Amino acid sequence: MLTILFDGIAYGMVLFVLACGLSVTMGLMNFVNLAHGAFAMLGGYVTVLLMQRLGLPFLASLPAAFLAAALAGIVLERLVYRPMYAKSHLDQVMFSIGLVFMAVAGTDWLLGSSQQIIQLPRWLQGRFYVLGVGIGYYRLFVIGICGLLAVALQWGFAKTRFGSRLRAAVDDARVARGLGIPVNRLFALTFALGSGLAGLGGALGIELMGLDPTFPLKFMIYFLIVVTVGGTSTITGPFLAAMLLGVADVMGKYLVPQAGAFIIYALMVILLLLRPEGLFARART
Amino acid sequence: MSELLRIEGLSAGYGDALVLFDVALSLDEGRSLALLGRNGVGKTTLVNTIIGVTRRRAGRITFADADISTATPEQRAHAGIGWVPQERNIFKSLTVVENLTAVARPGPWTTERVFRMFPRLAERKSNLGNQLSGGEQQMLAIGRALMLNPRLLLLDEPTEGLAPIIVEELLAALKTLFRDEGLAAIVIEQHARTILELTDTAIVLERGRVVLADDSAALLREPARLERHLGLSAAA
Amino acid sequence: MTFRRTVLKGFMAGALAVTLGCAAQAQEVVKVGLILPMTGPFASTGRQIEAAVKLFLAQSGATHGGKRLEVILKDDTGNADATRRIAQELVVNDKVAVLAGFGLTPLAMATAPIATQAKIPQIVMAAATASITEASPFIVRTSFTLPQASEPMADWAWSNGIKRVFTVVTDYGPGIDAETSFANKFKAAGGTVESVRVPLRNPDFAPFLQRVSEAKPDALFVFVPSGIGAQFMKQFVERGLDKAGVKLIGPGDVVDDDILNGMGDVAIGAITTHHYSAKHDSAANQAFVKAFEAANPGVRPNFMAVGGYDGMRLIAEALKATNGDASGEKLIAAMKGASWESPRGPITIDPATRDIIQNIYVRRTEKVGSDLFNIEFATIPQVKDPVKARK
Amino acid sequence: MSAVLQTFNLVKTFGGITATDDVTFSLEKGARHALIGPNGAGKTTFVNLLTGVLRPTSGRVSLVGQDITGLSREARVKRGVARTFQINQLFRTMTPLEMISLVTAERLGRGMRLFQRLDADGEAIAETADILARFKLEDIMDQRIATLPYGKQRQIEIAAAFAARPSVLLLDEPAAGVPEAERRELLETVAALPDDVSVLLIEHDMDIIFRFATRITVLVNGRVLTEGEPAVVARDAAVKQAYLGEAAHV
Amino acid sequence: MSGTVLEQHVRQSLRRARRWHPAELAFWLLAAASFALFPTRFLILNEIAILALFALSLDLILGYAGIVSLGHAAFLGMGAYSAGLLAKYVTADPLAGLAFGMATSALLGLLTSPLVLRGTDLTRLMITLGVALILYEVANSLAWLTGGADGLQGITMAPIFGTFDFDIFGRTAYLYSLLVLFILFLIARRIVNSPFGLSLRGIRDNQLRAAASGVPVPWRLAAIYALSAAYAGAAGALLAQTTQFVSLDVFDFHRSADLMLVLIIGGAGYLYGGLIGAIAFKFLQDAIATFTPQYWMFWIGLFLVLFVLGGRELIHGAIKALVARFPERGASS
Repeated sequence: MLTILFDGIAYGMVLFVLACGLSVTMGLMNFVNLAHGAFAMLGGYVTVLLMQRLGLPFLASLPAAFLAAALAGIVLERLVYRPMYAKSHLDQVMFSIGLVFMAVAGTDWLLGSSQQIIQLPRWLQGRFYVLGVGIGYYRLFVIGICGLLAVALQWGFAKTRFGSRLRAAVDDARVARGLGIPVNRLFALTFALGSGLAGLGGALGIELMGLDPTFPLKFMIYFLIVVTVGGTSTITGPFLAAMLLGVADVMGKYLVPQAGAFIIYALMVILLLLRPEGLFARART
Repeated sequence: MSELLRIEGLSAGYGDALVLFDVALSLDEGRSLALLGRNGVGKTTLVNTIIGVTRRRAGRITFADADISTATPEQRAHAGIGWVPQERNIFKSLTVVENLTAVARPGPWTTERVFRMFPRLAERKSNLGNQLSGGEQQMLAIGRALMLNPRLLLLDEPTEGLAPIIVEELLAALKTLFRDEGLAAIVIEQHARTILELTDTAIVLERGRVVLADDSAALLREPARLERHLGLSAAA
Repeated sequence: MTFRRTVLKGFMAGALAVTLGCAAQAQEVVKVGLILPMTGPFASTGRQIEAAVKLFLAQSGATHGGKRLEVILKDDTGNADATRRIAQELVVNDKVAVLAGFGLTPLAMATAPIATQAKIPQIVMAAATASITEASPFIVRTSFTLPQASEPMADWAWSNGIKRVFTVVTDYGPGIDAETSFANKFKAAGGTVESVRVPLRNPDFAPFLQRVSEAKPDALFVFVPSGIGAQFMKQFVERGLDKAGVKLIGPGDVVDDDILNGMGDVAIGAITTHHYSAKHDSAANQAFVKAFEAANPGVRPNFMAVGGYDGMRLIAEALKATNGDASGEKLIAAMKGASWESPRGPITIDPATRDIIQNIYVRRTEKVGSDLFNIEFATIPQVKDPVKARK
Repeated sequence: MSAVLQTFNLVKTFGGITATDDVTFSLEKGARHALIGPNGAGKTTFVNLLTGVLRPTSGRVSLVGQDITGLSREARVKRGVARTFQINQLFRTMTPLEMISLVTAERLGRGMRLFQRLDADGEAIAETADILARFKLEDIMDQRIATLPYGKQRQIEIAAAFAARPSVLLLDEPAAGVPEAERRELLETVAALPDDVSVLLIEHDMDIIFRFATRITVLVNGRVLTEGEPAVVARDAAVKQAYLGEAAHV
Repeated sequence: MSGTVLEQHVRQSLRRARRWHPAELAFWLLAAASFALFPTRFLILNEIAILALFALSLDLILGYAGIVSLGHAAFLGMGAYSAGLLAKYVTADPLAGLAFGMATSALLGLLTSPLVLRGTDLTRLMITLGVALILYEVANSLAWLTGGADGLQGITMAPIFGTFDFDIFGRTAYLYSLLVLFILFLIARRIVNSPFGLSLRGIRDNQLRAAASGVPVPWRLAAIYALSAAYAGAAGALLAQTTQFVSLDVFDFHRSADLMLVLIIGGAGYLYGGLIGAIAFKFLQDAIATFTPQYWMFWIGLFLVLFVLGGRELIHGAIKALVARFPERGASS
């Protein structure tokens, strides 16, 4: 039972790293970017290619996954996302679904449609037992990395000047601009950071969620659930939402396997009905 | 004294609605201007247009010899305009200190100096913006604008809705800023007489137009002129 | 590899376009509508079969029984409505004489009424639910059925000292087939079985494997569609089930040749019963594997490929037998009882059920050199689909 | 004269802030009553309480003697309380004709008729035509509202409220944002409202107040500071102080 | 203008708004002609007709009432399974199935309408999506009834009116779908031009003003949501009956997403958007899939991106230009 809880936490942690970038960009620019998962996929494939083709160790490929996705984020933000900010949510949804389609088909064309597999270093394989609770090394590693990231993000968001400027911009972009905070530049940086984190999440998630060209479509709904349930104005909201989702999903399948994915969708609908602004959102201004 | 701000032929509004018509004014370095008028005549719109968050339809705004008519709000802020918006708009998820540091630009104004000016704020350093009282929020909004080390301060109804004792404290602070620091400022105020005592000049807006412009002292001497534009008598 | 493959694909697409272009004038052409999932989660199935079909035509030439076989490839994305519509279009517009492909059970089932109505043979090259061939008298199967592959496993398990088995199968037709056929047979032999079904769209096996881990069975019987086997294997090992002494058994889908090599050492030791291994020891198979890998560098043929290869051969042989008469009834009649030495071993189309009769092999996954293979160590000869055989 | 719309000890608090503080108010039949007050005096809250957007914390609202405190917005409109908004709230993709037709159809209870043809409803057409003529919208009735000049839009705002045939009409700064050139026409429209409609005017513009209002209520900090005829209120020392801010005592 | 003259003008103006534009007549004539013109394409034409009906249903809530939905497949699926199950277990009569599918979907729409009346567009998108996904899972787990992941097999339809049998060429199927589409379109056209339809447009334009004009906003939205659901249910029923097969796919996310694309391509809020979008989308998809069966998704994606970035004006401009070609009939009609 505790083992399952542990598994759920690891799953939720990866979901958080994957989705947190989306939540901040959504809160900051009110921009719905369904193509977020494409950056995650990019990170995943960078890892796979580096490990398979260049023989790089797993650990070394993780930063590369982050950098590649972040770079792609910067470039795409500059080139194609900018004109979309002023458009309606519906247009943004259409536009980013288009990008997802292109990413899915493009990846398939370049790298084939099969599931990608990586070989973890030996020290990350297997598991050990503490008081009868089985703990997988890799899941522990994931929890460690994502936990550190979550703490670092929370610290960066709460304690640095960048973070306070970002929060100011999310609170009230109009006044923030009037007081000299360069909202657009902040956004570009955040977008890059969020994309990079998605890339890292994609790399870490290969083992837990698999990786194939349909990844951005398969997990789009999960990301959206994390963001809408967690709200878009904090780091803790999406974090708790991701944990809730991860644990509920894994526990649900364990306890009532026949109900399958039903549980998380029902949970989402109920939560959104109770708290339309997100579970942990502050009151609107 | 050199001219700091010059506005010519300015028309502006929000969306389709046009609020300001052909407004012109000029302000020299170190001088303060009271912006008077009844509710809804366009005072806030004028201030918001100077900082650049409305829809400008026509006219020119020159600040420190540069045309900023089409500049973004960020650029105007960096050029040296400090804005205290009408609703104060404290960043509610930032602490008092963060509200100050988030916008800070180099110059003589620092958090310490703001806290010296408003000791109440110093006591609430680590409170979040939305945990402050109205008066504290107003002090923070002013302090926040000062952290940009501006050459021109825009104050939109700094005393609105505040208790008399707080109003006095604020007015004292403004007096220091205007008189001792020599900071140029435009102040919107409903209570005309109070503010005229602090400012050098004043203009009165009516239905989006400047209908009166004179020295503050001159207006104070002739209350009838004021009352005609601000009081409850028919203007025409 | 991928770039070369892509170029090849481009070439094929071009060739396809040309053949389509001259289809109108060719009286002597017999068209085969090949409907496969070329995109989506089951795309690998489509790719394998497509490659094998092309290989067969390249090897044996396009002309059989005086007619030139021409293949029209369509992607149904694994969506049954699309399969059905495409099949109907192929029949009505392109006047195909044979429908072939069908990556998944629902896709084959959805098309069955078309085959019946149009009286056109429907060659099922992949889908493996037992009941498919009963959906239309025009369906012939060259892949396998899951009961066919699963029941022998029950025998093997019981006679090798396994008493308690936990089954984990994907929750759709083939999975349920595998589960029930194995469980019934194994219980009949005296064993005990616990079961859990995994949804078709499922990102994480952890919770299901955890249940297995707590049940501590002698063996875990698994069926997942080809493609996600790797993930399953890794999590099986990660959860320490191998070390806990749980044997991994099942039909061969989970150690699909296509992805086996990528799984790494986690797959070693799995015992599976299946009809084909790329390491099947026969001259026919060695030639097949060699030619396949030459045409598709870096891709190892799997049981899907062999289904496609034999399916195409079945069409060619039937056409030869009818002397080029492509009418559906004639072709079906010719296919019934057809028999030859396939890369997988001797096969026969059961004249009664139109399903395939073939050897089932018990294999162990082992490392040969640096590569992983399923090494056959026992053979159950000439297995009929047990579900239909019992009727 | 008799009261049409009345409030009794109306209180509305938001958290710790009292936005409407014990307001007892009465709008007489056929009145032209102005409601004024400095920013933040609670005028908007008061209007929202009258129209049913907000529910009072305590106190009552009544319309011709009947309690309407618990009624929804739509129900109050049906009973005869209509309003305009300070910022235009128009059906911008429609034509004036369509917008007025909509309000008329709702008033006549046609709203759930799924198969009724708009051009086959003589009663609705007559009423729509009447409103269009009254507000001088005939010439522009087929143009998209979004493309019309702001003054015209303001006029449609009033026409749409009037089309609900209210007994009480709340006008929230009817001339706000209207350019000088279009102002005259708009004010004529307000002047031409029939006498049997009681008008509550929320205004800052003294021109308009002195031109139309026969009575003024001054709201300060959510309370009624004073009420009376315009000339009297204008001379009131407390009002002067509220507006000009002489000394800081109350 | 005297009162009665103005009344005449008002009447004429209102009539003009609902009168048939020559381009509309041309559209439907062309649709009827397609039956003779493309005798080999009935299958895809049938799919287009069904998709068009489905898109029409979304247009009713999105284009006319401003409710966004990313889960409209819920109603398509409800209609499809209802019609399919009725045919399998009760009666094979197509019209009974159509009516039953519409009724169950409308009921589902009515029951779920409270869920979409609150919140922002984003929460609405997620909630509708969630409802559709839940129904997917429900249909999956009720395998004894629905066939689960294998789909509902063994549906056979009786001939329509006992005479017109569903043939393999899809002739009857297309005619049936086209007729149902046309009749439901006529009804929709009538409804959007009624006082009810006008009040919906009012709600879409400005809820505040609508409420201030006496429109009971929540009730109206519930009514149109149920109506839209019934239309989607009809599309589902047609799908089930003409393909004689229902799979879980009818509830799938991509159905709702494609639908949104269709409507956006064609333009929402004038009833024809969904129809034109369906035609464009299907032919585009079919054409791309023919020349590149594996990577059609890329081109659809590229098309979408370009469309949103600036192609929309081009396409909608072209439609407008095409419509403008038709001479406007005199005001006398």
